[in-house]
Amino acid sequence: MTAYLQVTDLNKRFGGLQALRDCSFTIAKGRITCLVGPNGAGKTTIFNAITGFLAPDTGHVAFQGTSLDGKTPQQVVRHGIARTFQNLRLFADLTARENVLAGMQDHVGEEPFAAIFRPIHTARTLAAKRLAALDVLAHVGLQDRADTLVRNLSYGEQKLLCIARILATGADLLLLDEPTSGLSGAALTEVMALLRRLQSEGKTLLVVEHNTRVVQQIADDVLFLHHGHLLAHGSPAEIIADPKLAEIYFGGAL
Amino acid sequence: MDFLTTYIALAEIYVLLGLSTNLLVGIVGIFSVSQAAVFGVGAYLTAFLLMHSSTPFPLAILLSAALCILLNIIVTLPSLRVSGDYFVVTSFGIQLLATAVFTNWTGGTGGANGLPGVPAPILFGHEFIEPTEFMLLSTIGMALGCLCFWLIMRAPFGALLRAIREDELAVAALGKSVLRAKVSAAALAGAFAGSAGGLYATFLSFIDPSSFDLDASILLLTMVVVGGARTLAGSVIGPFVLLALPQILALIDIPTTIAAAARQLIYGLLLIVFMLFRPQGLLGEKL
Amino acid sequence: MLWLNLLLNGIVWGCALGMVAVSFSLIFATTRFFHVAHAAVYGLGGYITWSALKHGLPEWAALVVGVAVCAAVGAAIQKLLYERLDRSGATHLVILIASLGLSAVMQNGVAAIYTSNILQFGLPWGNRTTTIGGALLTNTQLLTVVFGLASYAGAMWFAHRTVLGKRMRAVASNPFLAEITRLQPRQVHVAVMAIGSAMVCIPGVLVPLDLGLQPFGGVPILLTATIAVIAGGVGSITGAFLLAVVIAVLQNLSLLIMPGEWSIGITFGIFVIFMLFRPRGLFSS
Amino acid sequence: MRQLRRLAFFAAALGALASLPAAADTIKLGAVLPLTGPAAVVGTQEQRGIQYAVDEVNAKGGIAGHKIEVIFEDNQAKPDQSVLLFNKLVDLQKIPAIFTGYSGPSLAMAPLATRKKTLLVNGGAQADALDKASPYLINTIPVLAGELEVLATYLFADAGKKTAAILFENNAAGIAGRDDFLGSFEKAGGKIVAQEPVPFGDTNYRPALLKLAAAAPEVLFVVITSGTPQLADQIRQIDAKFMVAGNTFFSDPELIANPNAEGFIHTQVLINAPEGMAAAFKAKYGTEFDFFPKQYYNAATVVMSCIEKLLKDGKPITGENLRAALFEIKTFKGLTTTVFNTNTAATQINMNRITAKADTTIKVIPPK
Repeated sequence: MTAYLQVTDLNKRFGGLQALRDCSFTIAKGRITCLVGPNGAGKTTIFNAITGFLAPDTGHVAFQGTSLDGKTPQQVVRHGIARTFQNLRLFADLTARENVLAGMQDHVGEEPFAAIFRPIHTARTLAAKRLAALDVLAHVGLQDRADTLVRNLSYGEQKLLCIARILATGADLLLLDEPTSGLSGAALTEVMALLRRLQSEGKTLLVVEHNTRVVQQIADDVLFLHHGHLLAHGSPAEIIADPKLAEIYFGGAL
Repeated sequence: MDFLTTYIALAEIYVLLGLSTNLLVGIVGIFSVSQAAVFGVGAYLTAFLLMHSSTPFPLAILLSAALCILLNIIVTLPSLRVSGDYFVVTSFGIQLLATAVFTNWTGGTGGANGLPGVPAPILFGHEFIEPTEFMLLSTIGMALGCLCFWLIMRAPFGALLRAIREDELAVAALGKSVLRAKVSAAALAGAFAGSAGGLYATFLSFIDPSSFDLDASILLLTMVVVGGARTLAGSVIGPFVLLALPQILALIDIPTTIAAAARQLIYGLLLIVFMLFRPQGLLGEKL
Repeated sequence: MLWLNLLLNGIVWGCALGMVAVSFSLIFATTRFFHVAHAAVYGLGGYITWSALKHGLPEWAALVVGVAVCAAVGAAIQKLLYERLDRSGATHLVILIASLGLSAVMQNGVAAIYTSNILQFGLPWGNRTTTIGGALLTNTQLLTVVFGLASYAGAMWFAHRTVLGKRMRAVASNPFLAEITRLQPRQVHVAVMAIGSAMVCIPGVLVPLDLGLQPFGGVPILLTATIAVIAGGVGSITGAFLLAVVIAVLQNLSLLIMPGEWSIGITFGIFVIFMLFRPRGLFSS
Repeated sequence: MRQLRRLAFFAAALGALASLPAAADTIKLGAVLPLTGPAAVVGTQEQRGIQYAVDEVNAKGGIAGHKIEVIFEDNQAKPDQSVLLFNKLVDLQKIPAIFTGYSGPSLAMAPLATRKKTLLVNGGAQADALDKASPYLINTIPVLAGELEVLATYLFADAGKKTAAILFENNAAGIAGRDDFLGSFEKAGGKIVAQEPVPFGDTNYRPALLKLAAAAPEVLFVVITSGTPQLADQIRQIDAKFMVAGNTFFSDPELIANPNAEGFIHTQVLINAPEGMAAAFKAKYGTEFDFFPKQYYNAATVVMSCIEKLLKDGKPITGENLRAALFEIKTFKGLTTTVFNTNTAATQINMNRITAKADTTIKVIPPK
């Protein structure tokens, strides 16, 4: 049986820095996989390589048996993979609802021809999509903030909106870059509950996560990355129990 | 009142150009200083077709718009590779190149002499020669332009363009083609500029390179900024205000020999004060 | 020896252009404002120096007066206009329009006072010629080369050897970091505007000494200089100066193979294509 | 609501223009000239010429008791502004005659002049296209063709020059000059060995001069509107072996006073200021009574003579009547004798040589 997402022998070099070195792993459908490792381990580089933002020097990425090599970011989204960014990259001058709408695919009137020559059809479908966007927002608990400008949302709300925005793309595999960083208390619990809920709805999640408590609570599998190389692959308990990995993980920081 | 109608007709043509500039600079964030060059190509093509062939006026306008769509896509494409300040100056190079062609390609543009005797528009057998009649055409042109602008801005395309201005990478991550959207916007801006060019040439009946130089491009930017970037209302009010301003300044009584320079000086002062106290323009969003 | 004459002529003109480019480069790299009123400061320098001469000052003193006035005007523009705009969060487009307004004020002010006629300095020594490598160069042209090279060397020394110059480069490379450290970018901006404006006064005097004073004469020169600054790579003084010379030499030598009306167009055409292949300029970091 | 109020403000301001009171006995004329921007170097000189002529007449009590007022409008040499300003003057002020300069703006206004029967008076631009642009466009200065025919014939036949090079300003005036000279000189039997343009307003002629000198012409023909003293300096610098010939633009006091212009020859559309007039002009404006102010002084005199005739005949002062009066009077004796057989004046043309900082006439060609 082919793996849901298969990453094989990725290598990427930036000048003198080997960002990824023979990096291989697979991800199983319907599971939450956490990608951990110290800063600069290459976690975001892997995201960039999978989603087409970065061409690896060598290596392959395949999704549900289809090769993603050489695909552009927008083609990758069409295949059903969407990502968030560590620094959010929300559209700050748009409302929450408009951000979600921007994530939705196959809009009528997303090019000038239909917008100008089929205005009524455009307006009708847009009205429907606006309602659908409200549903997506409700899914992450932001339905009351739909028409608020993003710049006026709290940080926690912005984090939730990032997830809502990629949910709107309809992707099945969600790549979340540090969805809980900078959150605490209720906001943190809320995001963790959301991730669980998404899993129960059939989504597969690959999450870059620093917080070991979060990893323990949500991860089914853990990938441990160091210097661009996959050091270990296992359950959260196994990874955390390994003293060598703990040394690498906390060694630099302490 | 030919003065008033001439003023309105000219302002309406500039509204079309304002929409073109606003779409690129205000909405998508492509800082182009070569819109007057595209405008010029539209004007010269219409003039050429009407003077040297039996092309009917509406077809000439359409052909000008079509050529300018193509041209504007080409001159905007560097923005995909060259970013920020570097693109501004590249676009500036394009403008100077265009001026050189307008001034020296005597066979096509009449060169520095310009092209006199561009025929007035004929539509349904009627010649629109008096400013009052022509104003009808330019009003229709402006109304169509505004309608298009309004329709795209309320459609998902408008939202996409605004999103691109904020973060191209995030747009790509959501499965949208930034290239396609930018090319579409450039095409639309080209169509506005091209048809404005056609109207301009037939209205004045004389064109020369001085209407399509760097000054003209900068005037368009000024119109957009003073009117208000990013909004339809801003693109409409900007040209009307800036074309009226010299006429209003002419009311100030100054000794004759320095009057013109003094009025230009006041114009400059007004721009400065305006930018200090109302940088978002009369009817605009903050840029 | 047409080509040699054209080459020398190009180098001389390139030095004049280079001074404008280097001065604009200092300002642009640090502030990132499209300070189009720089052309008006250039013009002002010439007219002030001309006035000082007509009031009986010796040449060197008149130039000192011009340079001092330009420096003061430059600092004032930064302090009173750009800094205020920047504080209110104005975009570069808004600053550009304000700068255009300022140009209109300064150039038309000059035109109202001095008329639009072409004024001559009328210094006989300026037109005396010396033979160099088979070509005749005037004293003004020789002086332009000397001042051009000195300005370039001075700018390099300033940027790399002085404390203020180092602060300037730090502000240029990372304005945000400069803000939170103690580099005080706003002070640096004022200083750089004063220095750049003082510097542009020199070609502002030398070029009109040769070619006559015109209120709007600075605009075409600044346009070409801006292209040199960008094509050279923002922040690179060497790039700005070198490209200015290259552009001037190319425009001159192009006459060997084509009629002069196309030389400007071809130069800008080459520039546009060049930018597509090196989108961040020649000497980009 | 605020938008409406703003619009209302502008409408009111524009409306206010219409209702400016006019003194009952004042006759208003218009002028649409480039008064700011790069072209102002010529436009403001033209303005001073008109103003000087009008002030002179008004100081003597006006024309039959009527003061003359000229409303100057600044078109920055742009055609669209010219059309707008033309309509403004004709519509709001009922102006019967408008002075214009520069061929582009004049050509842009010409069709309007025909439709509105408003006299357009051009005293400076000499492009051939102006000759037949409109029955209402009157050129008080001959188009270049006639003048340059005189020059070309003189150079070939009298001065014995067989090869020539051309340095021209890259605008309508310069291009017309090049074409006319080229035609006439080759017709006379000479050969044009090189031609180079310079951008308007650019006084760095060196690259073009170097290239032209390399073609080793016997004579260099120059047609540039301003910056001739700088040209003389730069020609001297390259140690040129050729003769330098120009058209009437060489009648610039600053050029004539320049020692480097020694030996330049040029045609001159004859125009002479009486003793003291040039000095009075300079005292008033601080600038020389140059070629362009003289031409526009003359143009203003022509128009005012027509007004005088209409007043005497008791006819209303309209563009149509002014035009009729012009052809009735036909010969005007202002600063020079100006004859109108067609829309374009014929005047005496002199061949001059600049020697010892003075302009000396070497040949006289009377008006046709």
